[in-house]
Amino acid sequence: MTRYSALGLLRGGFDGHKSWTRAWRAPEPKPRYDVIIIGGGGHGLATAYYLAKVHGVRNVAVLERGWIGGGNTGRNTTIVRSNYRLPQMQDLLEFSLKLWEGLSQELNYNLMFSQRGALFLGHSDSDMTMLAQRGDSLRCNGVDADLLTREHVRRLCPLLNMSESARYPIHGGLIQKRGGTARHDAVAWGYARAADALGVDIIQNCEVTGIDMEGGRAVGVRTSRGAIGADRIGICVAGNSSLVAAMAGLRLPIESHMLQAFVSEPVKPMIDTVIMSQSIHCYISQSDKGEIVLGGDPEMYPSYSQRGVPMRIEEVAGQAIGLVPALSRLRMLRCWSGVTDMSFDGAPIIGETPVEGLYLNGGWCYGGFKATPGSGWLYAHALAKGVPHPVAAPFNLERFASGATIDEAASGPLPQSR
Amino acid sequence: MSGPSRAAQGGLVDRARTIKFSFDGQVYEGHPGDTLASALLANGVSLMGRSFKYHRPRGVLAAGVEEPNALVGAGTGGRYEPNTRASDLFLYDGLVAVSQNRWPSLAFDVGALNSLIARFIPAGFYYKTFIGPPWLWKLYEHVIRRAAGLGAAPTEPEVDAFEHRAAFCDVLVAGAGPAGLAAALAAARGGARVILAEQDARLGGSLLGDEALIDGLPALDWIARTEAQLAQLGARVLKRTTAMGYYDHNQLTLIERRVEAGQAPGASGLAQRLWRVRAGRVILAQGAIERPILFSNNDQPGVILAGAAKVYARRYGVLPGRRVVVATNNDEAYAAALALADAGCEIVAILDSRSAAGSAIVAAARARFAVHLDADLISAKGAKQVTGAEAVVAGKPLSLEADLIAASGGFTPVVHLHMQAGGTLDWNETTGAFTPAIARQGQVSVGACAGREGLSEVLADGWLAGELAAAAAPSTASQSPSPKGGGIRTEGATAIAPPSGEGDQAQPDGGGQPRAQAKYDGPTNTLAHWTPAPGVNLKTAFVDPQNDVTAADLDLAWREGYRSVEHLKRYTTLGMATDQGKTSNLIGLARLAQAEGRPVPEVGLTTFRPPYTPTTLAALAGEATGQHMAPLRRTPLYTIHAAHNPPWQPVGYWQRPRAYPRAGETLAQAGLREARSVRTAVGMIDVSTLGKFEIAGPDAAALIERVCATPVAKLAVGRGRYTVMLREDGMVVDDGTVWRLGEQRYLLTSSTGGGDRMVGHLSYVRKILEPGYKVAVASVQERWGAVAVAGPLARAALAGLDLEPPAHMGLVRGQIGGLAVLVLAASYSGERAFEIYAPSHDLPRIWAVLQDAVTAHGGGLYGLEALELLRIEKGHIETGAEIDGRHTPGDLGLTKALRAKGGFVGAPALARPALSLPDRQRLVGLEAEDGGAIPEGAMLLSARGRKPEGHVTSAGRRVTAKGDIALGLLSAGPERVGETLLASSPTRGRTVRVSVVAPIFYDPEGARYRD
Amino acid sequence: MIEALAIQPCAPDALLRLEQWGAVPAALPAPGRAADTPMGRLIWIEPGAWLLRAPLGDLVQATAQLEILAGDDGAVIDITGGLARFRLTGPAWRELLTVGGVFDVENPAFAPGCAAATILHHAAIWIDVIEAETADVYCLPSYAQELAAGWARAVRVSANRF
Amino acid sequence: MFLIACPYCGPRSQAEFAYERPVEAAAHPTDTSEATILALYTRTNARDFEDELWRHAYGCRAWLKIRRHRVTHEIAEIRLIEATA
Ligand SMILES: Cc1cc2nc3c(=O)[nH]c(=O)nc-3n(C[C@H](O)[C@H](O)[C@H](O)COP(=O)(O)OP(=O)(O)OC[C@H]3O[C@@H](n4cnc5c(N)ncnc54)[C@H](O)[C@@H]3O)c2cc1C
Ligand SMILES: NC(=O)c1ccc[n+]([C@@H]2O[C@H](COP(=O)([O-])OP(=O)(O)OC[C@H]3O[C@@H](n4cnc5c(N)ncnc54)[C@H](O)[C@@H]3O)[C@@H](O)[C@H]2O)c1
Ligand SMILES: Cc1cc2nc3c(=O)[nH]c(=O)nc-3n(C[C@H](O)[C@H](O)[C@H](O)COP(=O)(O)O)c2cc1C
Ligand SMILES: [Zn+2]
Repeated sequence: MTRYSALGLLRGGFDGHKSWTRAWRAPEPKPRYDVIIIGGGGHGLATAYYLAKVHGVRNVAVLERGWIGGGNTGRNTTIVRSNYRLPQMQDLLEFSLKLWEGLSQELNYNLMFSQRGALFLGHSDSDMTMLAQRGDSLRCNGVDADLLTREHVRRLCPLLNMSESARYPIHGGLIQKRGGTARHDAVAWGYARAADALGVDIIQNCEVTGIDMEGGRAVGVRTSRGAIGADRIGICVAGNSSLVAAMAGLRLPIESHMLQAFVSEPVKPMIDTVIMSQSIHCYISQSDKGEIVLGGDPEMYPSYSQRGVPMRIEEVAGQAIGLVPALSRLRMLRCWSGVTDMSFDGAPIIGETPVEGLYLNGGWCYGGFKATPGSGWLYAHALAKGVPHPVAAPFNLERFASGATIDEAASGPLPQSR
Repeated sequence: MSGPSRAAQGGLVDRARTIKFSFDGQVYEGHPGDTLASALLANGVSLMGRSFKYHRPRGVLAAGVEEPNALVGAGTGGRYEPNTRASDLFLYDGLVAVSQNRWPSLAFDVGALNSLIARFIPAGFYYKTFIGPPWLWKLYEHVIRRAAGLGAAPTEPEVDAFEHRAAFCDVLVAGAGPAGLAAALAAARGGARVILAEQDARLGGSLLGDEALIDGLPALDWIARTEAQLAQLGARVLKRTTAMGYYDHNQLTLIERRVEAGQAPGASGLAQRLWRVRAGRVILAQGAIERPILFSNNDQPGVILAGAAKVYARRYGVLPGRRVVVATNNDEAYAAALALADAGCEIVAILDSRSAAGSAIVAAARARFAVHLDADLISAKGAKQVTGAEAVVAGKPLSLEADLIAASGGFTPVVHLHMQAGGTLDWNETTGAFTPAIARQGQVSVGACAGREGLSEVLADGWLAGELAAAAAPSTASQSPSPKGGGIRTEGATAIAPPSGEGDQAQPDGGGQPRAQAKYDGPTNTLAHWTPAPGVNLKTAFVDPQNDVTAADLDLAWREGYRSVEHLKRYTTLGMATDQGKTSNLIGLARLAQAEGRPVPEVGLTTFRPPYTPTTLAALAGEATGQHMAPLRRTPLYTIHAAHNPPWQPVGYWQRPRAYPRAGETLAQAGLREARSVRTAVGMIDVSTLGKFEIAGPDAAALIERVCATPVAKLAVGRGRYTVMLREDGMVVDDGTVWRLGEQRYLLTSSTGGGDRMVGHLSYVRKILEPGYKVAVASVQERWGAVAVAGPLARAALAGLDLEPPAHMGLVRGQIGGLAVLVLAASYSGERAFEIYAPSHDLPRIWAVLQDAVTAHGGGLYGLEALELLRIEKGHIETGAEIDGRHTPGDLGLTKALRAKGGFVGAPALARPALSLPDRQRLVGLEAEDGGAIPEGAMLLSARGRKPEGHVTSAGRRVTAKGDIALGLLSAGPERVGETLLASSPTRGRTVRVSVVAPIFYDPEGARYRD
Repeated sequence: MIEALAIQPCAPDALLRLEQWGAVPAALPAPGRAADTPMGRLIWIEPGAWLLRAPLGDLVQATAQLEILAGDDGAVIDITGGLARFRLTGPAWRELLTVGGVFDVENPAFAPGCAAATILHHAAIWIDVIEAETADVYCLPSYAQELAAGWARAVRVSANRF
Repeated sequence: MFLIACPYCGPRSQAEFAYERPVEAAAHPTDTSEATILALYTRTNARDFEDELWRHAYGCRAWLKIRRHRVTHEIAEIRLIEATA
């Protein structure tokens, strides 16, 4: 692996950048691996990296149907934070956030992890109480959270509509200063490059089409590039979880829903933090390149389509302008969508399945980008040791039948009500 | 280029009138019909912008929406629109435009230093450097963010109006060039309801820059006649309207610009309109976009697309240069050369990369200019402005002097909408063009966007498609085909006889298919050719000029393994700029295909996504923004409350008064005063927002017993009782009351939020779970306005109104002030209380009568603050606080209220083991040990550990006695009565010692309201 | 402008909901239709459900008549006060309802005697086409002010049309 | 936005409809706990046609059984739940 540095670029300036090598190889699949990860998104690649790095399991393949990072990793609004409501979620995402904090250096790849703050706005006294409750819960659990007054919020983001007569007036906010954004593509590429350097085979254009079973145990996969054997197989395919699990006869508490996001044309800096709201379903940030990145709620109905739906976008635009009136004349440049793996309590599933040798990492809904390093670490733990890491233990698949669901949004089993 | 360059005559601008506008502070003049770009060119201004990364000087490349370079900020204040394409901004009086991404000025830009270090900052350089801890990145980022971005950020709120419209048609035609006009006319003639959308301010498309006769008329006259005919046939013709997105089931979004960027609309205030169109059939007639050529410094001001140069000369009467070198791989650029020459330019040479060219138009050009075959452009000379060109002709160098290079690398059919609609493409290796193949929503592409060339063929194509669409579309509209997995080949619809046989006469009356008589009416004979000639410096051969992506960048990305077309795009940012690669994507793709040694279709295209051209958020939002981003629901008493100017509490879309403070009173003081008056005398409150349902029929009780977890069947007529509703997972989601109005008639109430939620839920239970039930269900939430009168004097207050108030949990019908009411005796406050229901329109009058009675008994109004204090003290749980969607009836102390037999929604799931674990968080009361308000939402910590064991769900104080109290959810709560805990709120810097008590602080026996 | 469109809030009506779970009496309008009857204006609103609008003073009488019609296989629920009504008069009423709407109100087939429910400016509405240039629009009273404000804005913004 | 041909109201915009749930996810309150948990917490979630319950929430309020493709969004069949008219 050629190390990345400013010096390297300087050298490249003189040799026409001819000496940069491939960021990752393009190996042919081997007949068998110790561990196969299905899905070359951020989570799958991170899992492979930590398997090799932390557990010394290097005979690992990541099988990606298309191009790595082309799933939700490549189409999310890149918000990273750990300020969730429920303690299990806080523990999980704080575990991840701590990993983010050293990740660019660890991977020798600039992930542009920008701790610009993740701000929730409150629009009424009761919103503020809810935010305080969330903040109190976080602080008691060792996660940073600060309640902001209206004045604070105004200073942080002067373009917010601070009018008292606004439809959703801004009473204050709750900020996680360590929250922020990261460059989505870089996360996939950075993990891929680092995993590849440790010997992991990253195999693109390799779709898993079947799971081979022997005596109730998963022993390998069928792919568009042939059959491949493995001791352990980890599913890590986000919106496609149900389809791959079905290859081993499993039915999951997951439904696939379409979620859209869009960017404006780039402009000079205007929003310096990540803006979310307690009452309105839209979130706003500005990328380093200058586009305003906007997102809203997923569609209500299940879909594997990555085409868009105009009405949701129109709604998000209206709300965004409501919060930041100066966005009005910015132009939407591109709008896309991803297929999210909506679990039936809003929390992910990490760990074993009823099929021996087959593991599942999925159900991240619309919030798994922030979990990428943590999810990879914890999943690698389960795949290497066969038992869950304590932080991941509550996120088991049995919780739906046992009743120990982790209902962050308190909205029950139907994903569309979340 | 130097000096003004308006041609002596010609063009479609209104030379009789002048318009003043400013660019970077300098005032210029132009004419109506000009774009900013044409007017600037006419004024001799060719430097119009700076590139994103290297801040290279840029002029205008195109004459339409595909322009990557000439971006300006248009307008001021709330109308300021950054990144506006100068070539797509029609001039208006007073236009203020500024250049972008330069400091201190466009001509002298410090940022251009970046181009000196360009060799060190190739594609993706930022991934390789600035690698450090997050705090360090924050410092770098600060600088990088300021260098990035294009136009200055807007800072002011909107001043104009935007709206959404629904429209339905049998046939929607996108694009009004010859193909689109012919299609729309044929469809309208066929009796279809037609919408024709054209993004330009004029209809005609390429005809506006061409010389042709159609049906014997000059093109412009034919356009005008067609427009008139369309109007006559009732077609809706929308100009300056872009079809921006093609969605499922033939829904398209159109954006109509009523005014130009930054321009003030007239009295109506309407700036843009979004049309939500549902079409039976869609005809796409978007035309084709010309491609540039790769050579060194191909981004210099003075390098322009050949077709654009023609448009500037013909349509705008502007000479984009004086001495022109034309570089091409097709015949179409010869038409540009001829047009430019006719307008007064000198054609220095035509460099044709093909080895042979022999069509009529080539011959005509050869007769007038130096035409070189086998000729490749190597570089543009000059700085900030082209001064010449270096070429290789049949292997020999050739140096030319020129101030304009008009280049044409072939044509890219605009397949955006076709692709958004899920279509597929075919590849033409010779012309280097993707054309529509399979259509999934029955859409048909016609004209240049289908790869058709030559006016006759294009007209015929459009006409036939229009005829077929009208015949296929159902006459009643709003009926569109479902997208089909298989799809149909568009050729099926458009494979047509080639135009004009001898006997095929034009029909001058315009009754049939339009016929063209053009001087040169044939194929473009494009010979695609992608490799830059040897000698071209790949580091300055720009593929995507806006984002400064060069051929060398593409090569680097490939070397580093970013070889999927999607990786290449993202690593280099090819095609990700504001033009979305309209001119550049295919060139980049072809380069990748070459590197991979694979054919172009195999490396694939990136995804076409809406919008076709960038669309203001304001237009997307329409009227639903600002105050209207969500509706405000008003109770029947809203204006009465508003007269008190109370602090409001949003509850969903509703607004409810929190209190009615007197002068000098804080909200808390007002709440306490109001609560005390309820405890000591009588108060009244608007409770109209509560959910209410009337359920009638033989199976009414059975239906309610499915929905509610408490027994209902034995309720006597005229009586009511408390109930709870569970979600299917066993969690409590709401509580309310059930009243038996008659033998087979019930009233069910819920929380305010339940009013909406229960509509669907009741309907589900009724229609899906129990379709056989004989029962009618109606939401009567808004039929009944409601007022609660509560307090020890409540009965007395009502008794004065000729009303015999019912006993606790009883109901009676009566009259107040001569108006019929329903009176229910239910207590939420803990005092004797009555809820008075009346048709919503009668409520204001009843309120007035009640207010007199209540005041006469020493009471007054109360709001939600007082209600909170009262219900917390009484230990009544509330939706949104204790009922938070994560707790079972057992958690909330409601087990005894449930029907043991089950059979209600939520019952089966309650059996799950984790739902009866002893350490679940359960309802408790909390009392502050040392005084001091208990922070609502605070965490409950015990001496045992640091982790929260529960939280405060609602907090208040005793109403008449002293003491701060709260309700909370606490792990194993009821078993811990007597324990001392900390209620800790680190975010508010407050911690209070609390003792755990039973969750009721006032009149546990209910003596205050029992009869 | 005024000739093209007048938007008139109506005085309260007596409103009754008739729901049938068994056989449907023949006298009731078919799906998507409305009709004037001796009891008042009867509008099909849902499969098996009709809305009767009568003068407020006729409430008792109308209830009794409707209950007879309902027989054993149906029930009548008084929802007086539960809906607000606007009367739109003038040729531009259809265009008004395209602003912020999703329904093909301009379809010539949506003629007098037709009724439809849809959503407009976030609010549920019911449209009853009375005559070519007259329609009634019903909405929940809590949305009435917002709806009227939306219409006022639309009229202002599209002043050239209405 | 789909166009859903309501058997009562004709083709209408999806904006008027509420997606409710897949047919397979409907459980009756008298079902066993096991059956209820399976219905509530497992799905086929196929990349294919599935039967779904939709409600014409802003139209005629009818419940419809819709067979819809989860990728193309093609609607193959729309059936009424109740038969009254
Ligand atoms: C619009 C949008 C906005 C979002 N915003 C945020 C946000 O702001 N913050 C946040 O934290 N999260 C956000 N998310 C969620 C987040 O993007 C995801 O949870 C996360 O990226 C999932 O990563 P992954 O690696 O699990 O999945 P993916 O990145 O989707 O990777 C799964 C991979 O599996 C591959 N695959 C699928 N099937 C097969 C097969 N049979 N064989 C081989 N390979 C297969 C796919 O091609 C894909 O590359 C958002 C999601 C979307 C769609
Ligand atoms: N096929 C080729 O490569 C090629 C090359 C050069 C010239 N031509 C000539 O060009 C003419 C083609 O006629 P045509 O009608 O097909 O194309 P056109 O270019 O004349 O018209 C296309 C029209 O569609 C409009 N448009 C594009 N996208 C739109 C959108 N999303 N919404 C609204 N409007 C949109 C454009 O503004 C333009 O007016 C013929 O005369 C042909 O000979 C063809
Ligand atoms: C945070 C973020 C920023 C983006 N910025 C841009 C952008 O500036 N220009 C652009 O064309 N696309 C941008 N995209 C969108 C991608 O082009 C693309 O649409 C997205 O990765 C989904 O892939 P697809 O459209 O190929 O399906 C951005 C995407 C994300 C997630
Ligand atoms: Zn319907």
